Amino acid sequence: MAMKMVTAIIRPEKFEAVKRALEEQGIYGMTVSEVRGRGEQKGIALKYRGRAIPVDLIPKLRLDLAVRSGDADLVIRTIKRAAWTGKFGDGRIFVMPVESVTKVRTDDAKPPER
Amino acid sequence: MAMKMVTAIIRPEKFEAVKRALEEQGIYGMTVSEVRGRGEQKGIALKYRGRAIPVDLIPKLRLDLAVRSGDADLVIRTIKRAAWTGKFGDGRIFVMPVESVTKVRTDDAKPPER
Amino acid sequence: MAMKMVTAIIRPEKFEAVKRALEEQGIYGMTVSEVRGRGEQKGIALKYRGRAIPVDLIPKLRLDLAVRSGDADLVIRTIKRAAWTGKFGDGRIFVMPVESVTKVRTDDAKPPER
Amino acid sequence: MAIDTGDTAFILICAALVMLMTPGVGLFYGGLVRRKNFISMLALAFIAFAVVSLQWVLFGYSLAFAPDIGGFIGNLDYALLRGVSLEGEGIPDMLFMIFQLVFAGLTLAIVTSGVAERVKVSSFIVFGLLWTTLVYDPLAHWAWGEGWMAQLGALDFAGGTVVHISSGFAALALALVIGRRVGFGAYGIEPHNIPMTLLGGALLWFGWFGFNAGSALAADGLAVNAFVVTNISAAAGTLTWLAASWIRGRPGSIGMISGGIAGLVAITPAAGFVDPISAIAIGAIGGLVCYGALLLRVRKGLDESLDAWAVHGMGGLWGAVGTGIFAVAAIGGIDGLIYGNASQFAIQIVAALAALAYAFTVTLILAKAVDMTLGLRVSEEEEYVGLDIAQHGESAQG
Amino acid sequence: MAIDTGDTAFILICAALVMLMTPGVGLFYGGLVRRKNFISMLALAFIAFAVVSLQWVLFGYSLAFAPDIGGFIGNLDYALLRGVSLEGEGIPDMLFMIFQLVFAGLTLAIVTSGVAERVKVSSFIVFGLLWTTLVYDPLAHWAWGEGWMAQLGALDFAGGTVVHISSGFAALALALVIGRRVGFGAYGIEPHNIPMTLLGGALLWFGWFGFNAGSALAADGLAVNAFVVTNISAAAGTLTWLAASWIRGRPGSIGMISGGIAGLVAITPAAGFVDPISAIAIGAIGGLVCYGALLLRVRKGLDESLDAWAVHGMGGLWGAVGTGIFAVAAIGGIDGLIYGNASQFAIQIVAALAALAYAFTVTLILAKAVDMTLGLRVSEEEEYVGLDIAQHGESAQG
Amino acid sequence: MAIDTGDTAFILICAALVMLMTPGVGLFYGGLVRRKNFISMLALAFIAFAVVSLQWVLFGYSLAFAPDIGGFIGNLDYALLRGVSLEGEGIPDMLFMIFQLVFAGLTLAIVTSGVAERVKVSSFIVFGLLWTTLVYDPLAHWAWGEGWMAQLGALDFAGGTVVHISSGFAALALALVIGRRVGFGAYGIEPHNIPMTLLGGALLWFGWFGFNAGSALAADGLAVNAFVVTNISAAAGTLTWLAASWIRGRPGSIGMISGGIAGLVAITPAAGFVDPISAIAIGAIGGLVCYGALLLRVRKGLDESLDAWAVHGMGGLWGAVGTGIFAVAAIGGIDGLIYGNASQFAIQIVAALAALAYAFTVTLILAKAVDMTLGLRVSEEEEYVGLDIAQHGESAQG
Ligand SMILES: Nc1ncnc2c1ncn2[C@@H]1O[C@H](COP(=O)(O)OP(=O)(O)O)[C@@H](O)[C@H]1O
Ligand SMILES: Nc1ncnc2c1ncn2[C@@H]1O[C@H](COP(=O)(O)OP(=O)(O)O)[C@@H](O)[C@H]1O
Ligand SMILES: Nc1ncnc2c1ncn2[C@@H]1O[C@H](COP(=O)(O)OP(=O)(O)O)[C@@H](O)[C@H]1O
Repeated sequence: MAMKMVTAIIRPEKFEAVKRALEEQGIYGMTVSEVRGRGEQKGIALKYRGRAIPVDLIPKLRLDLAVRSGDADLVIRTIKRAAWTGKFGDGRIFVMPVESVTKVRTDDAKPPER
Repeated sequence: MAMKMVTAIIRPEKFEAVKRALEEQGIYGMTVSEVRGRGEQKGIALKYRGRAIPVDLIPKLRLDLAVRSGDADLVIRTIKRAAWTGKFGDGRIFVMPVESVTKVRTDDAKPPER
Repeated sequence: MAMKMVTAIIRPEKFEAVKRALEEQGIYGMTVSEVRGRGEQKGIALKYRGRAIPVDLIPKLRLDLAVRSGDADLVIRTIKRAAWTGKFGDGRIFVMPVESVTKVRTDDAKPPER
Repeated sequence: MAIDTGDTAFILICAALVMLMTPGVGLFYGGLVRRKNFISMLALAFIAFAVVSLQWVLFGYSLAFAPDIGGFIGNLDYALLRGVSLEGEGIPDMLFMIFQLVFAGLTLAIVTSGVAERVKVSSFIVFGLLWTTLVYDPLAHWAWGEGWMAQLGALDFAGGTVVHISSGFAALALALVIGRRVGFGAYGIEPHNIPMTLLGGALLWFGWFGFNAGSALAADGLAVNAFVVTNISAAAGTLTWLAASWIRGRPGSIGMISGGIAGLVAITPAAGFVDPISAIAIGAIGGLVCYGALLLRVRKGLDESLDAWAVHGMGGLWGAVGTGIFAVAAIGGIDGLIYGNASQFAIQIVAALAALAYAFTVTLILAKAVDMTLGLRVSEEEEYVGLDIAQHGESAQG
Repeated sequence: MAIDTGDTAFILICAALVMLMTPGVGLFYGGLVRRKNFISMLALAFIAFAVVSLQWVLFGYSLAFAPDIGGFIGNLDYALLRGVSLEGEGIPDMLFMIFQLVFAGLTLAIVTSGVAERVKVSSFIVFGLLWTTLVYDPLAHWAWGEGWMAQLGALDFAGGTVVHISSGFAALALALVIGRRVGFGAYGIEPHNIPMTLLGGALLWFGWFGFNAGSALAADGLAVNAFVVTNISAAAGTLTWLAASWIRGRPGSIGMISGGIAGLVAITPAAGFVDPISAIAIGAIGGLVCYGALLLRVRKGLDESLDAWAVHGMGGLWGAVGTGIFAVAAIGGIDGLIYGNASQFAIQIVAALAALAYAFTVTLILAKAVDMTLGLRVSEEEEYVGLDIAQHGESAQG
Repeated sequence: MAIDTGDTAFILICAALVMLMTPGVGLFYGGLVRRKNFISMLALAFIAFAVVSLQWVLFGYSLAFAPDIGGFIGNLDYALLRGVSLEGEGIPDMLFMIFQLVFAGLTLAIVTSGVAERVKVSSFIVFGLLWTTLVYDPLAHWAWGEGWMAQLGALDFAGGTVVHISSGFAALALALVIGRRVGFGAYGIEPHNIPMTLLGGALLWFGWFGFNAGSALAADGLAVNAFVVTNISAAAGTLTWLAASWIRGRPGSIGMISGGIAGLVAITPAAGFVDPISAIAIGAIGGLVCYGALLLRVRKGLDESLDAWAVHGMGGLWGAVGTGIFAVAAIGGIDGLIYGNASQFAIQIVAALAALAYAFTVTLILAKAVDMTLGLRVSEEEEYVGLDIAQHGESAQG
């Protein structure tokens, strides 16, 4: 079964909404990490005494979801809808190829033979 | 030399065992990060006053190992064996293609030309 | 537009230099995470009472940059130059294929239709 | 009467304990906000304390405790601490001054709840100076100086009205003026570091012994009573809030510690007037009242972000009323409602409501004034980036 | 004799210091567990303190300190603090009550070591109430009330037996009943936040001055002696454990601080009876004894997870014995073995072993009883998820 | 005169407060280094305290406070605390001993700034023992024992010279001997946990009340004065450093708290000699002096990593001078420059410079000696890995 890795960088405050939206689509498995990031626009430029100071790194959540290739578009659309606020910093979604996915726990609950 | 990126999500308590097992196979290089995750089963459902409350995010370690393509299977098997407990949450191993790996430190200990 | 994911593991102290060097090349977007890692050499062996104790995991920063395919080499070279110290632990740069990049915020500032 | 070394030793240490409550508030609040505003909450607490420390020495103490002008405010006789002596009765006058100073600093730190994650530091400093001068100092004068509340016979042992009603309702007014955080209601804005909140809460509980027992201004039986009822009320509040939140779901630690703080707030005005068994009631009800207030605030969509209103404002209000109910002459010389003294009960309500109205109204005006001149709030970009970077150029992580 | 303001000031502040030790234990333990149980350890400490605070006021203090029934327990004369006066000799009786309260709360917090990362909060509350009532209160009565140990002449200055032997061996009994954590032995279960453990240790060391010196119940030479030997013993324990662990590998900071705690525990019963030079010996040996006990526990595969047994239980045992060895009449009026008084040595051993046996046995029974009725342990799913989420619905990170 | 319970209560608690400053320094420094050296900074503070605790009891106290030998050092009459009594005038002699002990421990902890992130623990222990014996003990004798400074009439109320000049300039000397951290100047070496630094700073501010007010050795008006001016100076330093850094950019919280520490350091020698209004000047100037020193250090490329020199050394120097300027007879019996007593001003400068020269020179020699024999610095590999793993085998994260 062909899989894709969908990696979404979202704002932390939108995590619950994104998660719920994905659940509604039947997507459960995911790995989440705390990251910091900035977008193409050089981050945000804060005005400070006239000068503009670029601000680089803003806390974000990174979601990695391994999904069936056929689901990738649905997942992207779902995240996009749920993570959207229309303000700077809404995030990015990357799709990367996955060659294999292995579950550590064998389903018959016996240790893998050596 | 063709390389693969093996990304394993394991339980933190199994890290030492996995690392040792990999060392025995001659695999040393790795990058580790603290993540949280849930599996396909919607995480674990805790029973709470009759209702089942899904629990989403459980602390995990993420291991990223860039390995020679030929070693990928060995690495997967090794991790699988060492990370296994047979209980929920044993983890997942993903393999993704890598196009190039560059070492920052040049071997002759001179700075890279500008 | 074809994209690549450039993932660099660098020493935290070199982050500012790397970022500045990338900015000079017009590269702004990136996602940063705190990781720990060791290189192929089994990490560093500390001498301790005659015995050599391998030290595994040293704090690093991981930079993920989605860049145009044509820019990948420039980005790698730029990081390499800026992150270099010539000492152990200077880091690694991986390049991986990216199939698509989606911006969450639609440019016309309207929410994506459902 | 000369200085008593035991009393002096006690109040000196109590002053130190109360000082520690200010960074305690910073930690408590800092754990509750998003990571990008952690330093901001800590820095606001320190800045509040430093600014008030100087204001108090220059003229604040005088406004509160110098001879009365019209029942409303003190004159400037003690400005620059002129005439504040190192001698005194029981404890040096100067020790009373510094003991009161640490209260004033703490109170402004509590107020930061209402502007968390969105206030401009510079405007907060200006607002803080005005607020301490125009709200805190008069209230302290009313209750503890020669002001009208004291003349009326209103009881406020350690600051239920002066410190908690005032800061809680000021935070509410501030929150109304500054407006909700971006995304409030739409996003989930979650506490980023609950253990720090618990540590802050521990420092508060610890320091509160100095706050309440020290308000006896002597190391005597009254101080012991205040100490004992403080702990009892805190324990009772901890357990009732915990229980109430348990009924609605799981017993969270934020509710637990908030209940403890609620119990501490509620007993504050009463600590020198009620006995240990009444303290159980005051604390237990305090936990429930404040939890209810929090639920109400959330339902109303009010972004008084860190619940100074629910816990300090409403807890202080309950405490003032509770003092009027449970006071017993055997402890503090005055009976309350359940011992047949309904007039004390009425006085308590009048004083509490007056303080509430005054603090809320004047804060509203001050906040509006600062907002219209300097701007109270950072830009939306800065709020998104977080105050740590935007206001302080620093980052709590990395 | 009337109340002395100096003594009263001292014991008031000491009570506050000891109170701070309870969240100190929570931080100490919280840093040692996995991240997913950090809040749980802190919350257990607060809950222990709150529950015991009310129990003590309602009837616990009376069981421990009211007039004796058969050398075993106090009667209910002081229930609801009836007759506990704000007057007293040197310090008010009510101050003695609250000073004892903070000890009782702390003791239950120490016990949580034995059930770390796997206990149900609700069952812990029930267990804690029973334990304080049936184990702690009798032991306090035996040693400090009018119980048989006091009649026998056993020495326990500040709680080596009542607090540390009891909590340490109770933790052991609990650990045996509740069973090992899933994966113990097979997995590596590592401390997730050592700096928090060190901060908790710092608060413990700080609070211990109140614990030991305050046990003089006066600000006198005896208190000074207790303060001095406490610090010396802590320093000696710090250095011997550090050195011993250094010989076996690298000098870790957990060993360092555990050595400090071991030294503090060991000197606790002795603090009013030994001189500074003996304190070096007591602390130094204390560090080694507890380190040895820890190694033994690990070798035996016992999951008394955070080593309350090794440090408090065994350290307390050594301290009781050490008091019998090093006591000197010049300090506390009684000589020990090295000054020729072998009978005191024997008494110390008898009392310590009796306390040990009582605490261990009754805890075993109570733990079994709670386990069979309510279930002491969370489900395996909950343990995997972590108690922060499973029991409290919260998360320490993020 | 017999023991006064109030004075004794006060100094006992002050000693506990000062003890807490040592882990406070550990947290303060630990937040400023990179994550991989967090445990190391905390452990160095604890180890410094433990080692000095024993040294002090064995012979350090005697060197500092036993009868004088040539104005330079005390003899060994009080070694092993022989003859240090539990009786005394006002407070027991033994209490004076332990109050001085916690100062000595803290001072060595401050010194660790100069070797942060690169020192070998074993060598630090040896160095620390030598340093306390050969630098701290003589200085304490000079200023507070019967040494030449005391004979000269130099004023150092609470340790501006003995504690802060000595530790600050020792840190500078150490930094020169051990050399810069790898990458200093080339890399960005950023604080990894500013909230911990702020918490450490809060504990320092809190403990400093014990440090300065306790140095009155009595709970009297002088103690109150010291307490009050301490807080004022800290607040003033906080605000001037904040303002100065604001002018140059954004008002960072590290600058804010450093300003507070600078104010605390500057008032330390003066606390028993100046009045509240002078304290504003001392603190305000202190904040600016230390901020300037820090900028100078950075410009010179000096890696005295955590700025003990800039804050403690230069702040202490300014404080010693400031005492000579602002001292007023009404407080401490002696006038300074602005009250027409230029000779006191001169004495202050002589004493401060002598202490500075002595501490710097002897530290340089000791550091060189330890470096040439044992090696002061870890290998480059260990420095890269971080001292937490390399020296302690532990990790602050995970
Ligand atoms: N080219 C990129 N490579 C990697 N990560 C990126 C890139 N561009 C954006 N990101 C990530 O997405 C986040 C949000 O980006 P974006 O929405 O573009 O921010 P903004 O609206 O502020 O420009 C960034 O904080 C960063 O983590
Ligand atoms: N589809 C997925 N995409 C990304 N990560 C996943 C996915 N499925 C599982 N994971 C990761 O693997 C971890 C373990 O998954 P798994 O063993 O399936 O857990 P469980 O047994 O509880 O279902 C999860 O916590 C998550 O981090
Ligand atoms: N094969 C690999 N797979 C994944 N990460 C690696 C690999 N090799 C190195 N790294 C990452 O790069 C970092 C630096 O590696 P390197 O410079 O080789 O370290 P060193 O010089 O100590 O060998 C490591 O800490 C690790 O995070």
